Amino acid sequence: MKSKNYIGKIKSIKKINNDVYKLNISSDIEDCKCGQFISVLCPNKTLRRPFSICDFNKENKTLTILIKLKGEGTKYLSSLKENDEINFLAPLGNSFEFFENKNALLVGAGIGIAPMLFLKKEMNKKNINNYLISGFKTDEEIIKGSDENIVGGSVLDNIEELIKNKKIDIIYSCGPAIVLKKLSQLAKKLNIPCYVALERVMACSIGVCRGCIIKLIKNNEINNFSVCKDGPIFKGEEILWD
Amino acid sequence: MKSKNYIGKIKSIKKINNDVYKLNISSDIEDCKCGQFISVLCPNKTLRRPFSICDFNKENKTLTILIKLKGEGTKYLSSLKENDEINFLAPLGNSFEFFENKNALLVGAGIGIAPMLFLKKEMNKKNINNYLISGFKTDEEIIKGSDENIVGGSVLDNIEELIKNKKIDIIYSCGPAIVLKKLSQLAKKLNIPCYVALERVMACSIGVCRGCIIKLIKNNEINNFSVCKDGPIFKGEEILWD
Amino acid sequence: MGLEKLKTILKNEKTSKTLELRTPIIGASGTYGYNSEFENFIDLNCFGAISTKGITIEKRLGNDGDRIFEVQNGLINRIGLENVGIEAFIKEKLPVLKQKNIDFLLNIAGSTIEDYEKLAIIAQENDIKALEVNVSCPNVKQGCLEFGLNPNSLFELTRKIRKNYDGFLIVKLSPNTSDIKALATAVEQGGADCISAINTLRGLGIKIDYIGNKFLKKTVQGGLSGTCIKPVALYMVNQIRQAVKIPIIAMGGISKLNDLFEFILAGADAFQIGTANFIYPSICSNLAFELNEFMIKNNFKDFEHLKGAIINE
Amino acid sequence: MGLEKLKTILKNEKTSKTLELRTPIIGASGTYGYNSEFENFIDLNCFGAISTKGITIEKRLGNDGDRIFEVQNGLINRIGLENVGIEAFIKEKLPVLKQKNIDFLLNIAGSTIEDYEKLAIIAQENDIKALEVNVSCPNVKQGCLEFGLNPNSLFELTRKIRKNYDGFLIVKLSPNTSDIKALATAVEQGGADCISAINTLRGLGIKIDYIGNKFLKKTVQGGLSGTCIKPVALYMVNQIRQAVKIPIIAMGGISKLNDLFEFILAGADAFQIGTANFIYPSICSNLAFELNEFMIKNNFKDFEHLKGAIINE
Ligand SMILES: Cc1cc2nc3c(=O)[nH]c(=O)nc-3n(C[C@H](O)[C@H](O)[C@H](O)COP(=O)(O)OP(=O)(O)OC[C@H]3O[C@@H](n4cnc5c(N)ncnc54)[C@H](O)[C@@H]3O)c2cc1C
Ligand SMILES: Cc1cc2nc3c(=O)[nH]c(=O)nc-3n(C[C@H](O)[C@H](O)[C@H](O)COP(=O)(O)OP(=O)(O)OC[C@H]3O[C@@H](n4cnc5c(N)ncnc54)[C@H](O)[C@@H]3O)c2cc1C
Ligand SMILES: Cc1cc2nc3c(=O)[nH]c(=O)nc-3n(C[C@H](O)[C@H](O)[C@H](O)COP(=O)(O)O)c2cc1C
Ligand SMILES: Cc1cc2nc3c(=O)[nH]c(=O)nc-3n(C[C@H](O)[C@H](O)[C@H](O)COP(=O)(O)O)c2cc1C
Ligand code: FES
Ligand code: FES
Repeated sequence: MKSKNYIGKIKSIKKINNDVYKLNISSDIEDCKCGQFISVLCPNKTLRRPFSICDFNKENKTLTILIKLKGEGTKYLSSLKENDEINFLAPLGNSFEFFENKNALLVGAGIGIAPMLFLKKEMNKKNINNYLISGFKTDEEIIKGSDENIVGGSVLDNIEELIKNKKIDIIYSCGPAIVLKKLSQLAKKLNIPCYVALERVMACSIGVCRGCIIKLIKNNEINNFSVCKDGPIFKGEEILWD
Repeated sequence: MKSKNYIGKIKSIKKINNDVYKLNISSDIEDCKCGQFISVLCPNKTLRRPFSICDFNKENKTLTILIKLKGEGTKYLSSLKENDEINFLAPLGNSFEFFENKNALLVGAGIGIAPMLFLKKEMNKKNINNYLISGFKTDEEIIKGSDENIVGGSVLDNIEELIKNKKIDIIYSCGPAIVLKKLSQLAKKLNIPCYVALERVMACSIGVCRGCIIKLIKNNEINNFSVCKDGPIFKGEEILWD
Repeated sequence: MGLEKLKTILKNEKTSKTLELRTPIIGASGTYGYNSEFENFIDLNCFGAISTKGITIEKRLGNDGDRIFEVQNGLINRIGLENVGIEAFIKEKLPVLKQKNIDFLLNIAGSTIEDYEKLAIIAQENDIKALEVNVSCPNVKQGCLEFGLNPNSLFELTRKIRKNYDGFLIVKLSPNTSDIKALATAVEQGGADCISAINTLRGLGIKIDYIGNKFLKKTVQGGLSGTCIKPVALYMVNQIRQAVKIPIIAMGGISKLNDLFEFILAGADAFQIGTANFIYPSICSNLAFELNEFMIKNNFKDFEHLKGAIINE
Repeated sequence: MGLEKLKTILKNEKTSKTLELRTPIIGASGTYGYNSEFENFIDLNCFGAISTKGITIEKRLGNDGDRIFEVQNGLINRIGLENVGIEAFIKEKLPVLKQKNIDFLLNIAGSTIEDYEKLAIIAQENDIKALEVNVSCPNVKQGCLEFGLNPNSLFELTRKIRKNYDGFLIVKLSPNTSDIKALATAVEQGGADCISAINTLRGLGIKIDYIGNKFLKKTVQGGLSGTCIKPVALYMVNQIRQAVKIPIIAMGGISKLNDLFEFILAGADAFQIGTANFIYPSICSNLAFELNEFMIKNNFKDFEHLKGAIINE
């Protein structure tokens, strides 16, 4: 799918917990993949704002995104009403790879659950064994849809045990950088692949401005990759973490 | 009355013709005079926007202004709803002088009618003979309240005759600079006083920035005066017209 | 609520000359008038000082034609240093400042070095505590900015003013330069006690509309101020901080509490508020109150540990 | 709808060197990639050219850390000239440009005069029609801006590039100067065919939040672009127009049709669009269409009568 500029319509907007909104957006978009994101125009800000695709309904061409309130951009988006127009670029970025015969652990920390929900759904469709564990600070922040919610502590707390118990042989994750880093290191130790979805402040979101760079080591060579176009999904082991 | 910063409330907002809105604003303001103006905050613009006071009700401390759509500032103000807050400085500027025994001609060209309506009302209260003539481009633009409306042509068309017929011995006017200039020249020729309400792009609206300067000749000396503080009302004969 | 926590002492460590301010919030030159014009809107006791409208030897009527042009988040002005002249200032404005106990910086501008010297002498004679030398006004044809953009002339000018004036000497710098560090250094070496920055950026405002088969245009070339220049102001203040030791009074687009913190990080010791006064005439006192409240609530004695924390480049 | 009316010929009257553009709308360097990255969003046939990301001799990875900082109506970037290097450009990017028939300006940057000379020679060898010499990038530690802020070095640099390159030579100027006229004159005298302006303004972005008893800060020092710099860009373009005869490609905050008219009044012959591409990726073709429509509707052959109409100061 080529990425394009769509003018969609808010089909529904719902506050799903104290600072997260769920938006269903209908548009002409034909298809998109798990792990991809969209970049939304906020008229009160200079830059567009990127959001992971949390679900996609091909029949009625409806995208779902989850928006957690951060600053003025997300505030504006949360104030949208049914039938309002929404201008976005989509689909953007690469996507998750699927492996049919693996047991997948999906880890969503906080709002990082958004792409994991989409991933879980697709894996279920493809009959791939998966287990989604999510982490939230408080009960009020829980976003539903996981197999297990960690509240308080960290998603990483008992994860090594979980990996052993569930015979996990691949990990997918999205969340704060520190979580992704630790998870990648653990995966390396356990010698299983780990895919992580990164975030960066973005300007163009289509790979031209070089504003959202991440350094990867491949074949012992360090090189720049753009989170918006080469990513947002990367192999944890290849990332040169700060 | 000292000028202050008020947070008022829109008591009512009404579209009174195709591009003019009438706003009634209640606030703590105690008093204001004929010819004075207010300066309204428009959150979408850097500068406040000045509007003549078109009426003032002392009992319920309600100001009236007429807003003609021009650009983004007036567009914003026209979108206000009942009970919305409105932030303004008031009362600003000098005011009209009254002369009890004169026959006053009031001339409002276009939206320049706003302060004239207030002036007429006060003159009526004081039993000062007055005649308000207004000019509008089309029937749709008429703002009611005048003794006579000129539609099409110019308010100046038959004005010399009118002055003679009505035994006018003082003129008050507000409108485009060119109208005020011609009227001032006519008044000088006829040797009657003429007060005009000027407009200038304003920054501070309280006399400090020197952004809204007009040059006056007094006692053969040319000097700067601020339209916002020394004005907006000036004697036509003293103005150094461009 | 007392504002004791806000007391600010600007100090030239080398000469130990100081300027004491009730609060670090100063009304910027050209936006605050001469004395008490703002008293309806603010509590005169709660802000640091006024910087007067730029005063010249002779009275000036300023520029003809449009003087103000609005842009997104900013303003272009070409007032052209309209002012009453130093004589009228001393006779009519100074007594009001004294009577109302308003601290102020006398902002001065000249077209020749001699102008500045004369103004300095008059300031000295009248026991004026602080002088803010405007060498950065883009709106006059002669002088002023000419001195402000060349380190050598600026050094000379500062030295000559310094010779004639014993009070607290502030030089106000222009951002319209490729090397603000050199200018700041010249000012420090010339003997100034403090730098204020920035004056307006050079800008051109054009409004063009196609109406009835004609292009109607309106243009104002002058100085750009307001929120839109804040990133440039932060950059300049930070550069100055890296070049000199004397205190900095920072300005350029300040309109909220967080802006103060940003400028402190960049290296500011006090602040001036210009364009924002036009929008919120109470802003100078409001910011003082907000800062005070923040300090009390979060137990801050001062912000020394934050000052100029950014000195990476 | 044909866009014939938009055909634009930039001409150096002295040497008669020309650059023909389908339309006067050019995607600005650093915001448009190397070749066809924008083809999903625009009609490649309807805009004038791409200015490539700034190319250096060696491949560069650019700056570490945050590279983008959003401000009101603008953007600070410190990409640091990340690019594939001239060799990879010629091998991998140039063929795509040729194959897709995309007109382009090769934007080059160097840390030494020799770098620029080498790049010019390579451009000459590869028959590249137009070169845009970036002497105005504020985001690299060495070179580049150093050449761009001194009229003498700029003259020398231009002359040396000119010697090695026969195509249409454009030099891109920085606004971070007190005298853009001197820079423009140096470039013209050095033999350039055209000036493009402006590159980004120096700016510092600071975000500071007080959270849980701590100040958390984020800072990005770099180049400021977007709507907020438009008044500065208009001023600079207008100054350049008053100093030189060669054509000007104007940029700085352009995002709508009226901006084009404003820049024409200031003196522009063609336009580049930078930051606005990030917000409206189709903007380059949209502006071309809008301009075309305006010309047809109002019967304009060109805008010669408007060009540089503002030359008051
Ligand atoms: C690929 C990707 C997918 C994302 N998916 C989601 C999601 O599904 N749900 C969700 O709630 N959030 C998601 N985010 C984060 C979201 O984009 C930011 O929270 C949002 O941009 C904040 O905007 P704001 O104006 O409300 O906050 P601001 O006040 O502007 O900023 C708050 C913080 O958000 C980040 N941010 C600001 N601008 C950008 C930008 N242009 N690009 C990236 N980050 C920025 C900064 O780190 C900043 O500190 C995603 C980000 C990326 C890069
Ligand atoms: C003392 C005074 C009294 C006024 N009384 C009225 C009134 O009663 N009713 C009414 O409809 N209009 C009145 N005006 C005019 C009104 O202020 C402008 O129409 C309004 O500011 C336009 O704002 P805008 O954003 O809609 O238009 P913009 O697109 O900003 O500008 C349209 C035109 O309005 C003028 N203008 C813009 N900003 C200002 C400013 N800060 N100060 C003055 N003029 C400006 C300019 O000439 C400009 O060309 C008065 C102006 C003054 C100075
Ligand atoms: C209308 C106006 C008049 C000004 N006059 C002067 C002046 O006389 N002397 C001076 O040093 N600065 C003058 N300035 C510059 C301001 O003091 C200040 O340096 C600049 O506006 C940046 O601050 P701001 O963004 O808070 O406005 C003037 C600014 C404005 C907007
Ligand atoms: C992210 C980014 C990268 C840039 N990279 C370059 C560059 O490599 N070479 C160059 O000459 N200009 C570069 N520029 C400057 C732009 O080409 C342009 O001069 C500037 O952004 C002003 O135009 P605008 O306001 O339309 O963005 C860059 C600008 C941005 C925002
Ligand atoms: S945001 Fe521009 S390259 Fe990723
Ligand atoms: S608007 Fe500032 S003096 Fe009138």
